[in-house]
Amino acid sequence: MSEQQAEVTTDYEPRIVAFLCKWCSSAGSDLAGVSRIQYPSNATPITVPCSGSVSPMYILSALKKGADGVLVSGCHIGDCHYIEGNYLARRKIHLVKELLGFVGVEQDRFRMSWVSAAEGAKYSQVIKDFVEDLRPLGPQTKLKADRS
Amino acid sequence: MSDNIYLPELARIAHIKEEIGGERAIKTFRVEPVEGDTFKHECGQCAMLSVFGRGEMMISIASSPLIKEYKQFSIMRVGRVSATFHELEVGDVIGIRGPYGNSFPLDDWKGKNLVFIGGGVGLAPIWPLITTALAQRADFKNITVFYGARSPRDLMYRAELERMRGDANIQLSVDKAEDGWKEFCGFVPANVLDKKPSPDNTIAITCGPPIMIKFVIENLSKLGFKDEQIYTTIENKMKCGLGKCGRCNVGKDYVCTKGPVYSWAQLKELPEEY
Amino acid sequence: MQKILEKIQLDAWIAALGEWEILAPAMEDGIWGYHPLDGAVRLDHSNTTQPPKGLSFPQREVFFSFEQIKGEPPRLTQKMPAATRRAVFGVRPCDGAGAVRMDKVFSDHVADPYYQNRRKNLAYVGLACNKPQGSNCFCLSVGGSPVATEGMDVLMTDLGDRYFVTAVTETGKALMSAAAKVFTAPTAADKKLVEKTHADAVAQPQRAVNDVDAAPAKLKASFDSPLWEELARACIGCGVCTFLCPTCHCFDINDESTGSSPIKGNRVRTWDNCQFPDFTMHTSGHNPRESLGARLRQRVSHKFQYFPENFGMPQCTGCGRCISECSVGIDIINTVNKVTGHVG
Amino acid sequence: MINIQDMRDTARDLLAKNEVRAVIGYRRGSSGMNAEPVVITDAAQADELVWDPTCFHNLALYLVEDRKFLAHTRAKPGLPIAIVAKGCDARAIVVLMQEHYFKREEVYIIGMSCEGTGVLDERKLASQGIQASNAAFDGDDYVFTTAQGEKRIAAREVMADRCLECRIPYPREHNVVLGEDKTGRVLAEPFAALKRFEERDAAERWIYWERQFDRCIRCFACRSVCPMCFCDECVVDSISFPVTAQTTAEEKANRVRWIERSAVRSENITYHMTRAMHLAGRCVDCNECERVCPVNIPLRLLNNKMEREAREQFGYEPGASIGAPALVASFLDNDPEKFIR
Amino acid sequence: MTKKRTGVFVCHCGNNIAATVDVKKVAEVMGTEEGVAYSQDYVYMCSDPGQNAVIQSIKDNNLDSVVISCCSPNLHEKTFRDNAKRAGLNSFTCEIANIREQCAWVHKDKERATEKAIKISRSAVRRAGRDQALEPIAVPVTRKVLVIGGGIAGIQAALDIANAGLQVILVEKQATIGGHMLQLSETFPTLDCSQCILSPKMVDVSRHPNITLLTYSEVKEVSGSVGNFRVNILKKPTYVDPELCKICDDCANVCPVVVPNEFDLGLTARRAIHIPFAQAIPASYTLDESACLGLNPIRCGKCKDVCEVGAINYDMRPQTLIEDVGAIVVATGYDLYGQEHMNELGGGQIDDVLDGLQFERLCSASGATKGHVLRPSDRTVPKDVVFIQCVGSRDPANHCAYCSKICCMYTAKHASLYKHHVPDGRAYVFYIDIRSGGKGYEEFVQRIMEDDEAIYLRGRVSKLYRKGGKVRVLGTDTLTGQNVEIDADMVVLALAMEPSKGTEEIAKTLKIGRDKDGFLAEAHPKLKPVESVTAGIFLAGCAQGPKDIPETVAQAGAAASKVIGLLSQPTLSHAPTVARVRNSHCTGCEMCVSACPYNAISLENGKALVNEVLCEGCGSCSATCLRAAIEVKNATPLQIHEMIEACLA
Ligand SMILES: Cc1cc2nc3c(=O)[nH]c(=O)nc-3n(C[C@H](O)[C@H](O)[C@H](O)COP(=O)(O)OP(=O)(O)OC[C@H]3O[C@@H](n4cnc5c(N)ncnc54)[C@H](O)[C@@H]3O)c2cc1C
Ligand SMILES: Cc1cc2nc3c(=O)[nH]c(=O)nc-3n(C[C@H](O)[C@H](O)[C@H](O)COP(=O)(O)OP(=O)(O)OC[C@H]3O[C@@H](n4cnc5c(N)ncnc54)[C@H](O)[C@@H]3O)c2cc1C
Ligand code: SF4
Ligand code: SF4
Ligand code: SF4
Ligand code: SF4
Ligand code: SF4
Ligand code: SF4
Repeated sequence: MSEQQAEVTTDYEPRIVAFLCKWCSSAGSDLAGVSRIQYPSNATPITVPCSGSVSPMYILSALKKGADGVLVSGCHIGDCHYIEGNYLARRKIHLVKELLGFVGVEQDRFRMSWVSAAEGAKYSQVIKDFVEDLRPLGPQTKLKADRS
Repeated sequence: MSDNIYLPELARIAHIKEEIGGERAIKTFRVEPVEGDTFKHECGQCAMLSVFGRGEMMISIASSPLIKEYKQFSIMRVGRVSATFHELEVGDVIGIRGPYGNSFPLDDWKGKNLVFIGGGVGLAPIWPLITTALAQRADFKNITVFYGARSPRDLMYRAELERMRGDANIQLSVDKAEDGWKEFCGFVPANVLDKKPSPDNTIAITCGPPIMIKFVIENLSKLGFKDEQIYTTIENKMKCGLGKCGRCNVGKDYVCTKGPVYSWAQLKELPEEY
Repeated sequence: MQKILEKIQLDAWIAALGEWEILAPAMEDGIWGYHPLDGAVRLDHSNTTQPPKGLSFPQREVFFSFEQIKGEPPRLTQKMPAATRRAVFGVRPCDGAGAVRMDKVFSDHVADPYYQNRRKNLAYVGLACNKPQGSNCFCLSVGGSPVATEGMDVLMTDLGDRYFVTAVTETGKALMSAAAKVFTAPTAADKKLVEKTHADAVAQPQRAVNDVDAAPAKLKASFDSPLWEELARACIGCGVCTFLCPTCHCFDINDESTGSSPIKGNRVRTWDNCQFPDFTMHTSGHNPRESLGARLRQRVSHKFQYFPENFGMPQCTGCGRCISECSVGIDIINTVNKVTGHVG
Repeated sequence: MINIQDMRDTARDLLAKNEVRAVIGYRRGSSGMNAEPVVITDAAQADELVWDPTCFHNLALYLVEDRKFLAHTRAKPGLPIAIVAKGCDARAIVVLMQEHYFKREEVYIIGMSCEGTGVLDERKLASQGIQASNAAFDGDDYVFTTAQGEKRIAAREVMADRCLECRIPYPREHNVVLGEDKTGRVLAEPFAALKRFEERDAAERWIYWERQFDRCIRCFACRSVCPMCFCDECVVDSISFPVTAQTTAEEKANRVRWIERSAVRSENITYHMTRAMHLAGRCVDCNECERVCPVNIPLRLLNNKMEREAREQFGYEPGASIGAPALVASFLDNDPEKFIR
Repeated sequence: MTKKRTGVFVCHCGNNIAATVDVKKVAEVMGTEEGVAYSQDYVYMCSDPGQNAVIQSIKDNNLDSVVISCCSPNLHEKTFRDNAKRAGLNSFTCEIANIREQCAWVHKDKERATEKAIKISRSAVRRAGRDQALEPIAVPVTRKVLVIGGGIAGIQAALDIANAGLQVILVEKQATIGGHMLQLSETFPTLDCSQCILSPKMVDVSRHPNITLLTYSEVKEVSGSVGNFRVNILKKPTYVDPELCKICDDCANVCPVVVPNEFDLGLTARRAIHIPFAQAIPASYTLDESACLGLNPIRCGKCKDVCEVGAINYDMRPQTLIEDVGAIVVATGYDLYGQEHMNELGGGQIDDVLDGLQFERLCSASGATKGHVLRPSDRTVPKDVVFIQCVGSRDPANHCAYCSKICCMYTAKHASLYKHHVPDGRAYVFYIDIRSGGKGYEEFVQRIMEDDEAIYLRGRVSKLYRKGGKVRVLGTDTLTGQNVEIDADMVVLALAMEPSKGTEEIAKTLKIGRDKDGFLAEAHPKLKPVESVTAGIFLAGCAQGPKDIPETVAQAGAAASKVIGLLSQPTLSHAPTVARVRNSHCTGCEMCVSACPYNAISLENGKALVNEVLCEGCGSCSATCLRAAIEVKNATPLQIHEMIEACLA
């Protein structure tokens, strides 16, 4: 049904939960701030120690609570503050993404990026792109819990 | 009260008293209806309390039916809902539905000696009975209260018990003594055996951890108490309180409706699934 | 009221039941179930995987919703099920008997408003079993019958090209009266045929629980039997047997809510079952029915001892679902027979 | 072909010589044609054991049950326990050992080679309209006893899909093994159903899964039957919460409620997604979960999806080696990352 | 227990936040949030009055936790946590909601920015609500230091640390310490003799009472963490007892095996038993096992026979030493980018095309030609020598992307050295730019150009190949736009520096990161240039990036002072946000054990056990555990779960 809804809800603003690792991506988003690079306000960041600490449960949980998109962002491979946390994340998140896509949840609702502390501009671009890619998909209703 | 048996009344916490601290803390809550009068209850009955968003739990009503203004509950902090209760403050509003279960046949016991034996938070379910009996002191003969806990710090209703001393024979005990402890040191069943209450024209009411109850009953039997003279309550997991959800089921009884009060004679007839 | 309905008239009858939502058996993804009618009714189903109990006792029932704004008393909004009248076609006699048992539970002591509200709007149009629906049917041995009217509003019997239709309750009469034209009066031959069909149905071989009447006493005597653990050894403690049972009614009540302010949510009833390991586990960790054996004993004893003690009838209607659907072959007939067989 | 007597003799010997404390195997069930799991402790019971196309149960589950029982009673295992295991069952046992659920020496594996004839898919048999009271292996066929007499069907016609696709129908890990190693005898292309399913587009896939997930009644049979689902408390709910003397009120009060008990789509899908994730690299495709589901939810598709990802993207084979690290607890430097921005 | 009395303090940050976020509204909405007992906004929360207000409110309202909605936690988390502590709270129950960098500064729409600020703050309230009071973990330290690599960087660091009174273990994989500096002839810009300034330091190392020197050794395994590392060192056998060896050269004289001498970069030969060079430290011969005929008196045994003091022992075996140290300095240096990569420049096949180090050996008095510049092919004095800069550097498409930094300088030095040796020779230098930042460096280059008349040609060499006895060099002079063709007698390539061989392995062993070029990564490019990403491990010298000797020495000194500072404390404080196991859930599957990058988890009685000192709190374990049996304190799944909810409410 979400396809139809997308057409009617023109002023739809996707809601994104962004899990940012503390050392790179969160710092990268700080740099975007310091550099005053503007980007849409759709993503609410949650700082986690490392992208490797993002359990698949977090992602499912965010979608269940109604997130239209979920971003996991960490340090570039080789730069992980915790050495190999992002390697573990990469594998786990690959699986989650594949699985969600498999059951027909739009894969574009879920994104992973490597953003270093020096990549403020990249962070803002990731968010911009994500928001743009989410817009045509409309609100996420597939996994969203109905609490009525 | 609404017809909907699952819909709780709202009640406001009027008073909170911290009985015991530590890992298994106990707090006593007084709750008053937000509007109008609340339900009437009898000694031994319980009520389903809820914190909205966290769930419900079954708790014995620890105040005497003679008190109309509020109901009292002593709650041990053990899990999801009870822990939430321990975080509440005076003025917070909770849900309450009840009363559930049967009650102690106190009226039938008039003219008899009463021996109460409680351990830990198990004093709460028999507390209304003790206070009601004392309020009608003349109707009963000797009233003895055995009560024990792990240490002096773990004894609940301490001040109230002290105040009762004139009217009742209060026998306190602790598992492990500390400096200044003058009363019995040892487990509750041992204290009972030590003080040897007489079974003549006496009813014994016990409540506490299952293992304590087991030994109390054993010792009472040794002292000559008959199965019909011993009363206790059993607490099985309950969800509805209405004899439907199936959890508290022991044999053909749904404890929430047929119990929680049983004489030992009745209990012996049930399968041991409590 | 006894009538004849030509099979081709079945749709006409249903068409006349405009105020009713009609549910009928349909095969979806390889399993039979009751679904809102979509097209023509064909009552050629074997028994459904799930009994119709979910229609009166749904897997999820919202009792009320709450909203708690900080500093204000919570606001509760009761959620009663909508009063749509629903007629279920093709209900088998064992499931009719199941409804009778559910009715007892949800009206005994105090009436359950949610159940009652759904139930009073529900009509069962049953279909007699001319032959057992599966190899594990045993309704006869538990006081039922493949042609029983217990729990039904209407019972139909398949007579080849016609149904012999009997109204059992007032609701049933009303259902039939709504389309009086489509029914005809039965002839003497029809009556004879239906009698014969019923007699044949009852004569069909079935599996059987031995001496159901003696079961309560025997089970009571066998409470401590080591057989329970032995028989439960393969049980995996899943919920299939009870979730599919037409009479199992245990449930859980939980709050489903948001954690943030304002706290909003629902108090919800969901199915639960005595075979789950934590069903009776106290918060302390003490579990009165810890082992699989104790849990199997509870399920079987509830059906063949406790329920009979309370309501004078077994809580098993012989539909055989728990046997056929159990993945490891736990067999209630075998269990009762084995356990009771050991006491004189 | 395996001589059933060999299996019985093995079991009898082990028990008689006091080498094991019990044997987990199959016996005739009391209803219908299916075998049922049994745990025998007496050599005299060995003759109860059967081996036929209805031995589909993954008995590794009972090793888990046994371990839980021992933990509960605080008993020392003492002698090892023996288990009759097919190829997939043996792989499940390997995964359990990978995860230190028990040690190799605590289990005596009586391996059963499927010899390429696998086990039966009851639904396929039912769709052929056959109602049987007994099933037996015979060469490449199954022989059924029906009311109309004996019926012989080529095994591959009614064999479980997973058996048709099985690459190693042989228990590599074993103490003894019966039957020939027919590894390489793959009767159908692996992941065939998955491949077919993936040809649908995302919208179609969702329509399909939505209907499946809506149907789940959360009886949890799929979880209960899975030997890999051995956790005392499943993260997705509070069923069987392992309360011990050490469990604090804090822990009990602060359980995360990832999903609610209501069997509604959002909760069901979260349950199944989580379960699929948790089985990635652990599921050995015994397909018990799908078999036991009373409402026919095609769980194998989900598990196969994860299995194929693990194999093709990470070169990971579940249940291949006791010493291997878990799929999600390890990585390769060149794991795919094209999806990352 | 959840915190019931959280205070929320929303900062205007002057107009920085207030311009785009309606701070009053944020504070107001937070006031209606469950668990919030107090909320206010203030113009500058971090100012003295602001901080005092926080302290006062904590006391007045009996708050049990605080959330400050302000700038990035990187700026003021510490400030506010200290503040909370001063007010009597545990500092870990103070959380920062970043509504400046992550919100006010990057959005314009006030309404939507306010909405987002509310979500961020609310989510912080939920986190704070379940924050545990934590105390930093005190870790006793081992006052001993491991220095890996005995180049000038390692030597300098070892000496500085040892002089401060700490014990040092210096591990060098070669048979002698000294590193590349030992191979240099003279050093720019002062042109003093490399060995003359290095040798005394090497001797100091060997004699220092606080330094244990382990040459011919490698670090195999490192476990533990800052303050308490445990290292596993493999000491390879030299088959010669350094205590007994008199460095008489008798053994080498009888050794029948001749192999290229790596110290002279193959320009000379040595025997299987050899000393890298005369002043090697330790002063002892080494038997090269791979070249020796068999370590067996039956096969050969000549050296053993001839050694009068009996220093040679064929039965020496590799030794594994286990040492506990409190800190580690990594100074594993560099190697030159291989000539073989430079196909267009001969690919290492032309014997008169040398790399910079080979040229150093040619110029060195102790080198192949005893300091005479002779070309390798025919030992004649080259008259036309072409020096090519930036070989392999600054070429992201084909080779190394970075600038090797020192080649401009050493090429100038080479041109100069050549001109001093062969005054009538012609030195051509192909360059792209001249980068001569450094004290006296620019002057040095100018001097070479002007006084020594080196011919500097701006441009690249496109090709060189052998042409008769010469090497033909084809290039362009981009200044004139002319093609240049030189028939050179010798060509010297200023090859890029790359991390020394084995850097990848050592980085893995130490669990420290590398940068995109493979050099060891510093924790922060500006503020932590000598720290690695792993606490307690420091970097010095070219292992971290190309640099010259003065810079190397400076960094080594800096690393030493960091180490000394670190180990001057009796205990170290370790962040308490470490993993904790919920025992009743743990099944002992060991998934967390393999996931943990720090080997911080072991299994005890079938349950995971976290070594809190080793745990860095990354949470990899927690995301891997299927049973949610392990979680990082104050970043628990329950907290994240509630934060997610708060973000979406
Ligand atoms: C008749 C009777 C009288 C009693 N009187 C007293 C008394 O006077 N004082 C006293 O202290 N105790 C008393 N008790 C015991 C008391 O009922 C229990 O201690 C209480 O129910 C514990 O509830 P809890 O929520 O704290 O524990 P929990 O075990 O944490 O939770 C209880 C319920 O919450 C739900 N729940 C919790 N977590 C989850 C989850 N993750 N997912 C789904 N559901 C969840 C479950 O449905 C569970 O049944 C009495 C019990 C009975 C039966
Ligand atoms: C051709 C050339 C000319 C130069 N001329 C000058 C000059 O004139 N002036 C100037 O200032 N700079 C000059 N330099 C730069 C100078 O060589 C370096 O700055 C300096 O040598 C760096 O020292 P280091 O200790 O970091 O590295 P290195 O000298 O490379 O020392 C590293 C040491 O670590 C050892 N090692 C490596 N890995 C391990 C391991 N895993 N375990 C144990 N030991 C290990 C190596 O064996 C080596 O001994 C020149 C460089 C080149 C290439
Ligand atoms: S009897 Fe069968 S269906 Fe019932 S719980 Fe046990 S295994 Fe499941
Ligand atoms: S048990 Fe079988 S025969 Fe009996 S009513 Fe049910 S389906 Fe029909
Ligand atoms: S998928 Fe099937 S077996 Fe699993 S819980 Fe749902 S209905 Fe039960
Ligand atoms: S997930 Fe299903 S197929 Fe896989 S191991 Fe578990 S039961 Fe077997
Ligand atoms: S991953 Fe989880 S269950 Fe396994 S050992 Fe670690 S904490 Fe225990
Ligand atoms: S948080 Fe877990 S994985 Fe990370 S260092 Fe600590 S124990 Fe290891």
